[in-house]
Amino acid sequence: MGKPKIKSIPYEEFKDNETLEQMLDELNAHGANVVVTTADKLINWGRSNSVWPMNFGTSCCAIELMAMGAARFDMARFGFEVTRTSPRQADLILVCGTITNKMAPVLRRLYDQMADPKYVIAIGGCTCTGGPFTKSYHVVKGVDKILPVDVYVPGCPPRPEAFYYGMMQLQRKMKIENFLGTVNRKEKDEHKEEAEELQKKIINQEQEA
Amino acid sequence: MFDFSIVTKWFHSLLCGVMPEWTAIGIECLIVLLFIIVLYAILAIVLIYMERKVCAFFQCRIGPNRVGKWGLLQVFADVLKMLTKEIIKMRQSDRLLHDMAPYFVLAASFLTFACIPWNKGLEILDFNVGAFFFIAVSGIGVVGILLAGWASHSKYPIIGAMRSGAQLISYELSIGMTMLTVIMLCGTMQLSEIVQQQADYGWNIVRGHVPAVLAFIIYLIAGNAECNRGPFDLPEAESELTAGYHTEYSGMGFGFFYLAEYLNLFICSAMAATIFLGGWAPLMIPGLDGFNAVMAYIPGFVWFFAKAFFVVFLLMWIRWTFPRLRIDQLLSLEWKYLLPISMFNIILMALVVCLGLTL
Amino acid sequence: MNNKSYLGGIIEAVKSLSIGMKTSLKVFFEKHETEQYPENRSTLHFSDRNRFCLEMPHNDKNEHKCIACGLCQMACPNDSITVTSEMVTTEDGKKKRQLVKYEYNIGQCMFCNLCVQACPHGAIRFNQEFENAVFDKNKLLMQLNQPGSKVEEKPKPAPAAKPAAPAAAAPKAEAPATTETTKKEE
Amino acid sequence: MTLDIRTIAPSELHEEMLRLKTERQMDFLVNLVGMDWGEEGLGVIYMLESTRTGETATLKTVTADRENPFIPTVSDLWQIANIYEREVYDFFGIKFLNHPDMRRIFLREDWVGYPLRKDDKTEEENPLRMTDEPLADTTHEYFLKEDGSVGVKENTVWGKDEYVVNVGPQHPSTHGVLHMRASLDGEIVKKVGLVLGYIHRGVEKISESMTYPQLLAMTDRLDYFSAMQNRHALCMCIEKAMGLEVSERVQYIRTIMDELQRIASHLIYYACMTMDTGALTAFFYTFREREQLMKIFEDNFGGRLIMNYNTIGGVMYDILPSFVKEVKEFEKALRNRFKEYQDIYTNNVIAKGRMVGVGTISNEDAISLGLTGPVGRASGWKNDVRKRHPYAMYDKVDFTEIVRNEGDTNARHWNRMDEMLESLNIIDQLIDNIPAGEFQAKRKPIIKLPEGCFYQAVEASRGELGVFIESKGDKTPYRVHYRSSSLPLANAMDTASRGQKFADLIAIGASMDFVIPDIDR
Repeated sequence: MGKPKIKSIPYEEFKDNETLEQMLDELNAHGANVVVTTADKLINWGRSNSVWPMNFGTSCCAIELMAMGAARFDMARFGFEVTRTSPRQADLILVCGTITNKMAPVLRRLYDQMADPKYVIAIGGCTCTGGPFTKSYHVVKGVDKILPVDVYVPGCPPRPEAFYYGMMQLQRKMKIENFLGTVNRKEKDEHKEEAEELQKKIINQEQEA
Repeated sequence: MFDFSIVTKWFHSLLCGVMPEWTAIGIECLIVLLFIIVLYAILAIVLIYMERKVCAFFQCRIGPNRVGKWGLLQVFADVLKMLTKEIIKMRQSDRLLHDMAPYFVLAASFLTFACIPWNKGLEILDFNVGAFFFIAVSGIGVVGILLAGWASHSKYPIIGAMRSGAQLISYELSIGMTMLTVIMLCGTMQLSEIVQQQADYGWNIVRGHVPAVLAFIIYLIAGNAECNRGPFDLPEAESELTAGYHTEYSGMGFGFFYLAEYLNLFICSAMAATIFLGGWAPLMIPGLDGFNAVMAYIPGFVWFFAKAFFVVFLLMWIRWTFPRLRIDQLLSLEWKYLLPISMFNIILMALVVCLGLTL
Repeated sequence: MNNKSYLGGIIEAVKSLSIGMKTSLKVFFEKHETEQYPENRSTLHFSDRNRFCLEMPHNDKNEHKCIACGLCQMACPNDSITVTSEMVTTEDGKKKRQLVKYEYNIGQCMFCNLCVQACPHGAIRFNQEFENAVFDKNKLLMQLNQPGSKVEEKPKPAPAAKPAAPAAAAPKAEAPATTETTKKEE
Repeated sequence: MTLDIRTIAPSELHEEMLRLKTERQMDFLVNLVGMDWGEEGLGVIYMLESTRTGETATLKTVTADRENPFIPTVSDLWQIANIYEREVYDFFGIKFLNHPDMRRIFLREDWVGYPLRKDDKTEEENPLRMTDEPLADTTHEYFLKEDGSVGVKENTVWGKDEYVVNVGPQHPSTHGVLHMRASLDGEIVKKVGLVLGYIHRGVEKISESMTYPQLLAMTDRLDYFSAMQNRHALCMCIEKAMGLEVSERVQYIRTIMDELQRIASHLIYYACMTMDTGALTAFFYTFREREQLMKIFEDNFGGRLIMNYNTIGGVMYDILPSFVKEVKEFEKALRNRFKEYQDIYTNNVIAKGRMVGVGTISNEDAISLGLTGPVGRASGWKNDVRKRHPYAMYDKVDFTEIVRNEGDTNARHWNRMDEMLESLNIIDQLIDNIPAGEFQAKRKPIIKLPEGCFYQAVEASRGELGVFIESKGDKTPYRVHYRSSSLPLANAMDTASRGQKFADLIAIGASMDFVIPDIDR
């Protein structure tokens, strides 16, 4: 898998290429079959160009997401406009807005309900680090505490252009992944075991009842 | 007008010459199947692309333009993605019914696909109760939707499914009534014959004037409702029921519903084109012989697709203009307005036909 | 609809629906106002009041204006600025505070402009660089002073060394705009 | 300028409140603030107003018992007190006697402690819990037994055989993370219950540790559609307490900004309303004009949604020379487009069918529920703060208060539409004569408010937004409370949508136009 290309922005002008190259090295560590790589490229092309975001937003950033869908910025140009309201059909969850302690399990559940491959973009200060509400008793300080985040988009709220930039960063990341290749997609969710344990517990409780 | 039955008959006799008839028919069936599947896929992709562009233009945007030239490859990317997406299996759903539901919906649209006359002599199923068959098989779709809602074991899908049950069963009546109006005018239920008559005597919408226009409008409304498209998208009702009956479907399961929605849209428009706008019959204006000759030169299937896509655009225009109806508005529209009017329309058509007032 | 006749209701409804369809068709043929972001990168311009990322301007001698007084850190409502400083003795024997590291967490910043207003020397400002999305959370923590940079030496020490009021700092930056506006309205 | 507060013992509270309501016609409970005065005990401040005479009264009651603080409820006198008292219970642990529903409302039901108490160790006792939130179907009611002791009885909220649909916390039409539990009978809504707090960010608690200039940053993020007005309220409250005069230029600019913000908010309202009723195209129409406004905001204030514009004693930047021209252009564009909005949606027969006669709220209910803003005015209640307690330039401009009497969704919708035009009228009167002057008054670098309680309300896009500050003379406030304009609106969902269809629940919710972070704070 080579360096990912994005229309209209040269590779060098993107931020944080170091992390991307590091990921690329990890994935390509064992080498890959030519046929498989070609097939992977096709699949990755499909996936990266058909990112259907989930209709999720908790506060201010969600309004910018709406503005992004509207005529001036038009996310349909990228094929992102098919916002799904059901998590089952979405590929991407744009965490727009503060996640509070009460919302955290709900968000986690939404994420668990999504079908693989799924991605998370943390939009805005609140989801990156807690943002304006870092001192609060009821705010999750960084959504990476509960979800595996792929891209961080800082801003309060970020401009719609910054949203696109984040989405294109994600596309770049999607373009280097392996679907059929030797090394499969990195097991990126560090909270997975926790969630599975919880699920088992719930199943047990249900069976007892 | 070129008659495709010459080609099909020649092909049939060619096959029969080298093999027994039953194998020939078998091979022909396979070819037809392939033809339907390919056409199905192409149409779905074209329609989805068209919907996204048209809707963008209605909303003063420009729509997909970054994947391929003018975004032409957008839908291919979507299909690829959906094919490689995980299919979620839910613990508490009724697995068998849940997995079967999308195929019911697909089957319904496949079957209705079969009875559309694409060109003169080019239809897959052509029998004397074609219109009847069309109504009958299009009713299978509602079973799929009901099953999807029921088997999902979830609250929103079940509300969506129940709504769709009420809606489809009601609007089927109007569809039947309006088709009956046309059948009355043509005196036949055979779809190829209906089109042939239109080629000979002028399009039904002109020939049947007032009652035919009324029937056409009612058919469009009811057909739109049959396709579950806005403003009749109550079973999906994004803002109320998240995604309605297919809330719990992921990957290709959802993909099938998505495809079927667009195919149903096409079938609805194709049927409107067939029975009202003359199917493959070219536009003929009496008196303008030169113009008519040029029109007749254009192949029939081009006419057919042009008319069908015109109706598709009309339906998209409606969809992207109106707010969604509420369930009681929906039912009162059918039972208080469309049904009585179409009944009255049948009587009117009967009078028109009996008194020889057709154009 | 009780006070209207059956037919009247239908006519009314058809009328309103056709007006709606006419309106939407009109818009269908209107010009689209879409800004195509990555394609228009070269022409994209924001007013300099936009606040997307804090920066510390350095001159060509790799010097900045920060004296590490820490007022910005104190003004920040949610601790997204950390100023690390050390005391050094200058050649003429005076003790002086010197900036070691100016850390700014863009992921935490709420772009309220209090730090810029609090700065008595205009050492920091917001820029219009909005492309800040990264893969790694640690990359959100930026060091604003360039490696090896030092404080700009002024020929004379500024008379207003004590921190000015935040309010006083603002007009300085916006002075040209103010005068223009007033002139125009007179 | 501090508030004149009368203290009443808890035992006499209910009687006195009843007297005020019946004799002095104090039928509008403006605000109810829970307080923790440390040594003195826990208490509540009530702010009342009469809709007939315009009289106001502020009362407070204190109980010294920190373990089991009991105060009699006033929720039988004002419906809105029901939810306010639950909020106070949630944050301070004050139990209200005879209140029918003493459940937590913002925090999880398994939350330990009461976060807004000064001695609470919230962070330690409440780690991030990833288990599903327990939602009880029953609730407690505390009542006074004849012997003077307090008894508890259990009330059922959700019966066993009810078909309860959870609308939210993640649902496309709740405009955020509101959680409504709707009990359905087929398509008919029987009852709606609210579970709030999914975006409770603890703004009031954070504010207590912030200096006054820092405090300003929080208000923009409460009701982000009224960012200007919110900050205006807070700035005015602080200025009032400090005795700081702002120049006329600032007053003009602030008034114009407030009205522009109101237009932007109502444009979004229209977009949301159409989206919720399924008219997706109309959604894009108002966003088009809003983007034009956003361009003005971007250029002048450096922010689209959150502007951080008002400051104590002025505004952050002076307006740009091009401002006047751009606003006029926008005004022209909006007036041209206005008919288009009505053509495609409002006058449409389907939309009318979904709005007329749906979700009716009577005048008495509106007052009792404290529904200010366009919603209250749709029920015939003249509650515009701009008229009741004029501030900034509002007493010098000529504008009409839009009032309708039907109280249904249609009236609420049209109220907002007309208010946009009225806002344009206000801007018309001001835009050409902005006087020259300072855009930032001189003030000390460190701001300290004198001791006392201060309250300032503004007419935000969704109704009365009030800022209550209690100061002990420090550079940080002792207690900040925002009278949310959206909380009463969300609370009215039950009243408005009972007996309506499920689809109406969504339309009514859209017509209320609440903003969730403003509810939860």
